[in-house]
Amino acid sequence: MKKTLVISGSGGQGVMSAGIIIAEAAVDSGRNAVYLPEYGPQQRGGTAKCTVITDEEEIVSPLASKCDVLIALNSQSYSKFKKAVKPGGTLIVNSSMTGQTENIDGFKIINVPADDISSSLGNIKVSNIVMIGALLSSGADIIGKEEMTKTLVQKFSSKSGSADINLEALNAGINYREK
Amino acid sequence: MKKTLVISGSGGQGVMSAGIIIAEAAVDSGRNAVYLPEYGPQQRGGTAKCTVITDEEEIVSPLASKCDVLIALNSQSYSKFKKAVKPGGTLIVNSSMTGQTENIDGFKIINVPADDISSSLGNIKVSNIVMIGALLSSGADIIGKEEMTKTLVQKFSSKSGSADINLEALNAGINYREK
Amino acid sequence: MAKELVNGCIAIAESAVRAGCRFFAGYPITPQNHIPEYFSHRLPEVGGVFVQGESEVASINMVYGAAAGGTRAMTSSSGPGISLKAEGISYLAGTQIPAVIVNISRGGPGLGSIQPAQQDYLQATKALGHGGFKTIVFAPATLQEAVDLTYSAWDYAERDRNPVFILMDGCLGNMMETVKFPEMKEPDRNSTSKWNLYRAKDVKRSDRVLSPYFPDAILEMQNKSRNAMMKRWAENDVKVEEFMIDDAEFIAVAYGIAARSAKEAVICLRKEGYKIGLIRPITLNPFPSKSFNKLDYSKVKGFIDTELAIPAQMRIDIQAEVLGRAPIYEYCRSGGILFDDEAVYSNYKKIITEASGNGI
Amino acid sequence: MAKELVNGCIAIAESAVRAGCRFFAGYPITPQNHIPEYFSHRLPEVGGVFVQGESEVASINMVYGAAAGGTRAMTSSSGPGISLKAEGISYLAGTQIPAVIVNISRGGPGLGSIQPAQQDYLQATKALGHGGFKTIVFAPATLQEAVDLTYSAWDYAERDRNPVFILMDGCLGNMMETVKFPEMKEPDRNSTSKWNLYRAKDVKRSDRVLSPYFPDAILEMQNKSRNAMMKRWAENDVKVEEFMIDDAEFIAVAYGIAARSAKEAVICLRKEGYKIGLIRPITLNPFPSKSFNKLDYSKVKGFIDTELAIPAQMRIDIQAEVLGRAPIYEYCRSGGILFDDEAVYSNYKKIITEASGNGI
Amino acid sequence: MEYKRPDTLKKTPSGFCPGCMHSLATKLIAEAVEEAGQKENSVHIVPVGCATLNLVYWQGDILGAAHGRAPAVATGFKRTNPDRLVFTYQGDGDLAAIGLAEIIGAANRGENFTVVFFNNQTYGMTGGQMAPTTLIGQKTTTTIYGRDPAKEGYPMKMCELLSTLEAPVFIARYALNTPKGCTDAKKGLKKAFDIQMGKGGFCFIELLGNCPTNWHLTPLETLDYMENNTVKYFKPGIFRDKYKDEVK
Amino acid sequence: MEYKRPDTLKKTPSGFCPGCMHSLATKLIAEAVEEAGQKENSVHIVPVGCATLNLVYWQGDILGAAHGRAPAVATGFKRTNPDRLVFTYQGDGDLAAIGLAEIIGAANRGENFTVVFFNNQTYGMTGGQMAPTTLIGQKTTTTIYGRDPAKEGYPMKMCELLSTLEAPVFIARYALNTPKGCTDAKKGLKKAFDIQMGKGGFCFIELLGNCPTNWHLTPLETLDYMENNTVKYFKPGIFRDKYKDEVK
Amino acid sequence: MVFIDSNLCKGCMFCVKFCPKKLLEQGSDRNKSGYYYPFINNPEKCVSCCQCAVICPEGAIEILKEGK
Amino acid sequence: MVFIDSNLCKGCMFCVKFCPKKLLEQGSDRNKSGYYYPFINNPEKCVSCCQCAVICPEGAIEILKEGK
Ligand SMILES: Cc1ncc(C[n+]2csc(CCOP(=O)(O)OP(=O)(O)O)c2C)c(N)n1
Ligand SMILES: Cc1ncc(C[n+]2csc(CCOP(=O)(O)OP(=O)(O)O)c2C)c(N)n1
Ligand code: SF4
Ligand code: SF4
Ligand code: SF4
Ligand code: SF4
Ligand code: SF4
Ligand code: SF4
Ligand SMILES: [Mg+2]
Ligand SMILES: [Mg+2]
Repeated sequence: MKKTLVISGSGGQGVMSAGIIIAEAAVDSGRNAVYLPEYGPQQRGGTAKCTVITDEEEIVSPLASKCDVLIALNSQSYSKFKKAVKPGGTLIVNSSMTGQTENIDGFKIINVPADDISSSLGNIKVSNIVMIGALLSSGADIIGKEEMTKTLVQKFSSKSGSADINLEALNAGINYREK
Repeated sequence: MKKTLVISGSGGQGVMSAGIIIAEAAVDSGRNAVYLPEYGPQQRGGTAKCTVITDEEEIVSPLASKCDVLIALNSQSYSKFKKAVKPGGTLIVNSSMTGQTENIDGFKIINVPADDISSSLGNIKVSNIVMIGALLSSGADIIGKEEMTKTLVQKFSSKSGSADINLEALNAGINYREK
Repeated sequence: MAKELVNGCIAIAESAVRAGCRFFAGYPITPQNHIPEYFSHRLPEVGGVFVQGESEVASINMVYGAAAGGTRAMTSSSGPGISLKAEGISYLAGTQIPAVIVNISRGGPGLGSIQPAQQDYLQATKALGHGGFKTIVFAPATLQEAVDLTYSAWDYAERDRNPVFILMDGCLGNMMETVKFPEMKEPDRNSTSKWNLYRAKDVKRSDRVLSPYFPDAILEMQNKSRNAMMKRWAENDVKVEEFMIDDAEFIAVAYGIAARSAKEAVICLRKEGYKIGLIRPITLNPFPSKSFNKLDYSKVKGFIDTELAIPAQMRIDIQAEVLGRAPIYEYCRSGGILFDDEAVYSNYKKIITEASGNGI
Repeated sequence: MAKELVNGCIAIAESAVRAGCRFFAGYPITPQNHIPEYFSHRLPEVGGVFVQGESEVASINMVYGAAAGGTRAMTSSSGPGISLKAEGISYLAGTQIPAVIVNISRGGPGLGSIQPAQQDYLQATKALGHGGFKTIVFAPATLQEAVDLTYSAWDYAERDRNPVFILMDGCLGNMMETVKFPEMKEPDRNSTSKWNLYRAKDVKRSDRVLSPYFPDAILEMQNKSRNAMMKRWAENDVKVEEFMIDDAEFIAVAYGIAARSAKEAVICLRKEGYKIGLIRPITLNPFPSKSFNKLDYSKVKGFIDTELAIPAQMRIDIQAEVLGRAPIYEYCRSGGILFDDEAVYSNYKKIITEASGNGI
Repeated sequence: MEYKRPDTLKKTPSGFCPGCMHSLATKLIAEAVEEAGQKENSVHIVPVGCATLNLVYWQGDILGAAHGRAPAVATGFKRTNPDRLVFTYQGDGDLAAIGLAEIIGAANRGENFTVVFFNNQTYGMTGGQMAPTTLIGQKTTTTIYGRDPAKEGYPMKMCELLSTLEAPVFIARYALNTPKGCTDAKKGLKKAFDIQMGKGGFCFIELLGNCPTNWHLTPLETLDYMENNTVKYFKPGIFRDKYKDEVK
Repeated sequence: MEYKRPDTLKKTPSGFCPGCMHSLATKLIAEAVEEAGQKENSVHIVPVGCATLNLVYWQGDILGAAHGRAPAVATGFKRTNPDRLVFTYQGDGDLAAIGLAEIIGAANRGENFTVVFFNNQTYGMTGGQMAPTTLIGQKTTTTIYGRDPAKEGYPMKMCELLSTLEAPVFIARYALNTPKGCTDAKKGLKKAFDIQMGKGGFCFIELLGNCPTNWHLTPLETLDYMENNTVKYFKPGIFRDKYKDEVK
Repeated sequence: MVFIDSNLCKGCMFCVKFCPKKLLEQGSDRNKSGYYYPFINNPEKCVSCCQCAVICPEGAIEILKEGK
Repeated sequence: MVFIDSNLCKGCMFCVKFCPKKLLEQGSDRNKSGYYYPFINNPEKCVSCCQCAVICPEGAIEILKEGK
């Protein structure tokens, strides 16, 4: 089934690389995927956003109006894109940046203190991977845990050591349960 | 009546300036005139050509196919453009360059040793004016003697002295009779 | 004022001066050299500025700078040089700075030839540069028309805050013909003071931003307003000569120098009883739609697109107006070869005879 | 070979390398930077040459030089940079040197925006530069198509001794999608040795002249042969996707990224019973005339020109094919704003409903 | 001593990245414009590059030029507005690559405006490609193994190049990686503006800057990098000073 | 001594005007190409200018470039044909105005081809407008009262300008108004070609020439004019000679 | 007196590096844009040398005479 | 031996000017293109210095050893 994911945050939070990894994982596991970045004139600051669409079928258009899942890495992105989530969709929020977000009727909202988790792992730059972990256990049927893990291992196996922190971050995200 | 004159020679023989003077004289005397130069990539060498059209009426097109009169300042131009003269038209030829040209049935051919005449006046550069003189007395109804003289006087009156040689050249051309 | 015998380049340049043009930047290229040469001594006489740019690219951008300050400014070139100005012209449109650009056109593509041709019609009317803007395009056929159109060009440009383009071939650009010049207008930068960067002595500060860059939503809005502007052009600004088209069965369509040969041919053929007329777009953009749409297509047997361009370029515009209601024939030369009146006449005759013979 | 997830720029660049492209010169500009960046390290790996030109003008002329030697060569840019290449592209056409030029397009005119748009359709199809030449213009809608079209581009270019242009917007240029790359072709300069300046070791001398300048009569001949070439394109080289047009009453016309939204909308509307189809030109030039001419106009109630361009640009081509046999509607966005599928769908629906309501 | 933020900047954060010396350069220009008493009279001509972001940061008349063409735009503007203080503020890609002809043309004509050249050794706005001024061995997205002089030539020294021309009256280079460099730079800018409004003549001020984002260094790291690399190759100094004793 | 007309010229009159040193320069290049043993191996890249006329005069591989872009065209060609002898032959309008960015770009990259620069201080082909190298006070069709440095700046000295760059290996200027100047020029050309086919590197040879037609002087008068004016401002000499002791 | 407009700051820490008195220090609060801005310790030790203000790219620091 | 290919000549007279022996002189005949070309007086006085040939723009002059 066609599934649409939007990831957003500020420049430097790893929005784009998160999107690419997810698209890669989908492709590695035999599905079609489109990754669609948005870009602006400023290299830093402002809002970074990308869309990932996965489907078993051919993906006709990558210009989806609404998404099934939103991963918001900061407050601005959350408020900017929450309207773009389809009714019944999932919003995964970096609560380290937004604080605990309120429930919205008809949506599934998952708060993940990704920055806190990643900092505790020793590298705030893997917040994006923590969020991917949260996506895997969110019930949103975008990407499977094994698929993702395989791709991550493959991707980071060359750079010695870094597989560990990325995998750790992924698992931390998977295993995080809102209190 | 619409009259078309073609002047041709090699670069440096004063083809263009002769054309402009004739057009100016026509305009000075109240007619319409178009002067149409042709140009090429080389600054010297090759054939220079221009067309002058005069008419009492508005001149609709300046792209006449045939001319009433051809003034040819050298052999190449003569052979290149003689075909462009209308039946019954006039060909005025610089015989200093071409030698005496043969008669062609149905055309009026006037041989004028313009270079010899102008040299004898002390400046070979006024050959073009000599040819204009010949045009005036050729019977071709393009421009009147007085009109031409007036324009020439006006044009060269500023540069002291040169009115003389130009006028002399004009008169020499007017008065030249083939032997 | 008396009529003067001038060449086409000078007709344009002097008329520009009289229209209040006080800045010209350009780069030599045949067959338009008389334009910069004339401006180089004429502009200082009237307090204006002539700069010989280091290139066409520099020149169009100098014009952009001068025009941004509200000065009526112009540049001119031919073929290759017009291509080099493409980005700059697009910037004039994008930043909404009015200026006038002249193309004295020659054979192409590439270096092509330096003799006259009309190979730049599509460039002039469809895409002077990137980004989908257009300009009003004037195509004079006589030097008097060149004078008059040039004289009015900045009025249109400033009204629209959009460049105006004059497309004239090297034949008109270098031939001499009599013209009557209009009166000298005094430059008035205050008339565009709503947006320009010129500051009269009494204004203290303005903090004006003339930006070529826009956030997407604003750019879309501007694109829409450009669209609306083009619709207004089509409504209000069409200039066309319609010659004997009322009862015409065949209609020549031609502009610029080509139209003069075409008209001569029409006159001759009319004398022989052929029902032929001429539509001569004076504005190539906006194209004279109405002239085509008011025709009685039960009578019209064909159009003859007559261009100094191969392949024919105006054809697509004719086609989009004629909409299949009559066939479109072509008589074209190019490469720097000019028409000759007789050939146009005899080709028209041939087209008419064959078309009529075929019972069309 | 396995499918790979790549972005549009790399799809084109890698495919070019496999097609035997061994020279690239370019200058940075968003949104096509991945193309030069990729070539900069990829070309040396295969014995090719990457040069970062000092400008777009220099880059296109470097390509001209490399291609004159028979090397498959490419450049790419966007909006302003394409305008700056106008003269050089015209020279490629004039001197008859095959090369490939890519435009990853963005909003305009002027600096415009750096977000995706389709504002360069008329420039690409009507006038990439002065002189009335045209090129084949490919407009891929998927990255696989980008790969395939790029791979074939030089075959067309060399066949015709004419540049080939690829027009793809910044959305396709930067999104990632899976593609299957074709096999690596070995460059073969001998295949173009009839005209190129490359000299194999055994050839002693050639005295080849590759000139952009021509005397008028020869230039006219060349213009005629370019005309004939374009007619051959129209006959043989059209690529088009026709989607559900057989019984369609409404036909969306769209290319590139816009066509993907359009197709999505067509699929949705078909599910609801609307008789709508899509014509997607893959070659914008030659335009797919036959797709329009084979339609049964007693059934067709309208076309919907769907572009990321304001004003609509492809419209004139549609108009010249439809010839008034059905109305042409428009749904366009621009400035860097992309379509969203739902909006396309609902606008189509609205257009259909209103048009049908009006009894058209 | 006192220090006040110049009014000629809007009171909002600039659009530049953290630690980017574009902000710093812009601020110094603003200060020099104000000290020269030209706050209301200045016209800022921005190029295409990160400097374009000044269109929304600078408070005053401002005109956006096409990439590389600011000196041509300034020529057109200044020649028709000789009483205004006109300056361009251009990046190294803009001025030393695509705009080479325009900068040399304007300098050679001795146009009476000021060019401020921000040299950060990369194409910042487009994501860090090699610039004409990129140092030997410096890695960029189009020289991933480092700039190789055998293929890409040498970093261009614009002050040195322009100093071979007759017309320019003041040519100087400053480095912005220390407060002292900034203070000197401001003096140079002020002098250039004074010359423009007084004796007249073409002035060229090069400011050595950074691009933390595309150098992939923190702002603080760029300071050391500049000290150890940039400033060693591009030597700060005054290359031409025609009015040395007349305009301070 | 013997002197034979080089085969690399067609045995027809050139397209240049009487007394134009374009013919002379072309002849000297032909001789140098032949002496360097590169008759069959050379590729001549012509600009737009009167030099374009060489397209029908030169006997050998020849490629016409757009106005000012010959160095870019040569870059593309030479990089993909490193074994060929490649040279451009450009006029002063072509090289020092519209083509400034391309000549500096190529010189700065140290491209391994040779640029021959024909400096006749005017735009010959377009009818005698001011060129970047037009002398102060010289009358042209766009400076009818003479070039005024206050408005048009100073004649550009390209050898001097390019000598500030690191990469070029040989830069020299010769005047063609005497047999001696011609002989020296030919030696310089030969040396440049030898460098190109040997050690490699960017060589730049400026040839001072005339334009009798647009100077409105007879051919003989141009010789004196050059001696008294051109050669005084543009000093012949060798500006860079990296392989001084290695390549003669 | 050193005034730091925290909302203009982008956390580059140039000011911290160049204060000859080492009075400035990165804080742990973020401003509106998310940057950690500096604060001054012992402001009375400030000699108003303006080094911090001069080098601040954003013009976020002003040094004013007391009482202004 | 001095050979002048008169049809290549354009009459600039550079050769005349630079012959150290003053052997060359403008003739009064025109060639095919209409130019007056030079001729040599007293060819036996020629010292084969090649000055005339070197400066001839058109390559119209060749100096060959006797008997060639
Ligand atoms: C004609 C053109 N070419 C390319 C670009 C893309 N572009 C935008 S900014 C830039 C260069 C930026 O580098 P630089 O001038 O050094 O400025 P910086 O961002 O480093 O300050 C380029 C190439 C453009 N906008 N227009
Ligand atoms: C882009 C472009 N601009 C202008 C021209 C017109 N043009 C032809 S030759 C030339 C200049 C000739 O001057 P120069 O380079 O000095 O050569 P010369 O004829 O003096 O040898 C110019 C401007 C052109 N062909 N293309
Ligand atoms: S990309 Fe570089 S130059 Fe541009 S604002 Fe960021 S740090 Fe500054
Ligand atoms: S115009 Fe001048 S440069 Fe050109 S061929 Fe004639 S004399 Fe030589
Ligand atoms: S003014 Fe000087 S002493 Fe005071 S905080 Fe700033 S740098 Fe430190
Ligand atoms: S220098 Fe300015 S921007 Fe940088 S940390 Fe200090 S106050 Fe903030
Ligand atoms: S070779 Fe020398 S001596 Fe003989 S004719 Fe020529 S210049 Fe005179
Ligand atoms: S130098 Fe050559 S061209 Fe000139 S006159 Fe002598 S032979 Fe003729
Ligand atoms: Mg930079
Ligand atoms: Mg010249």
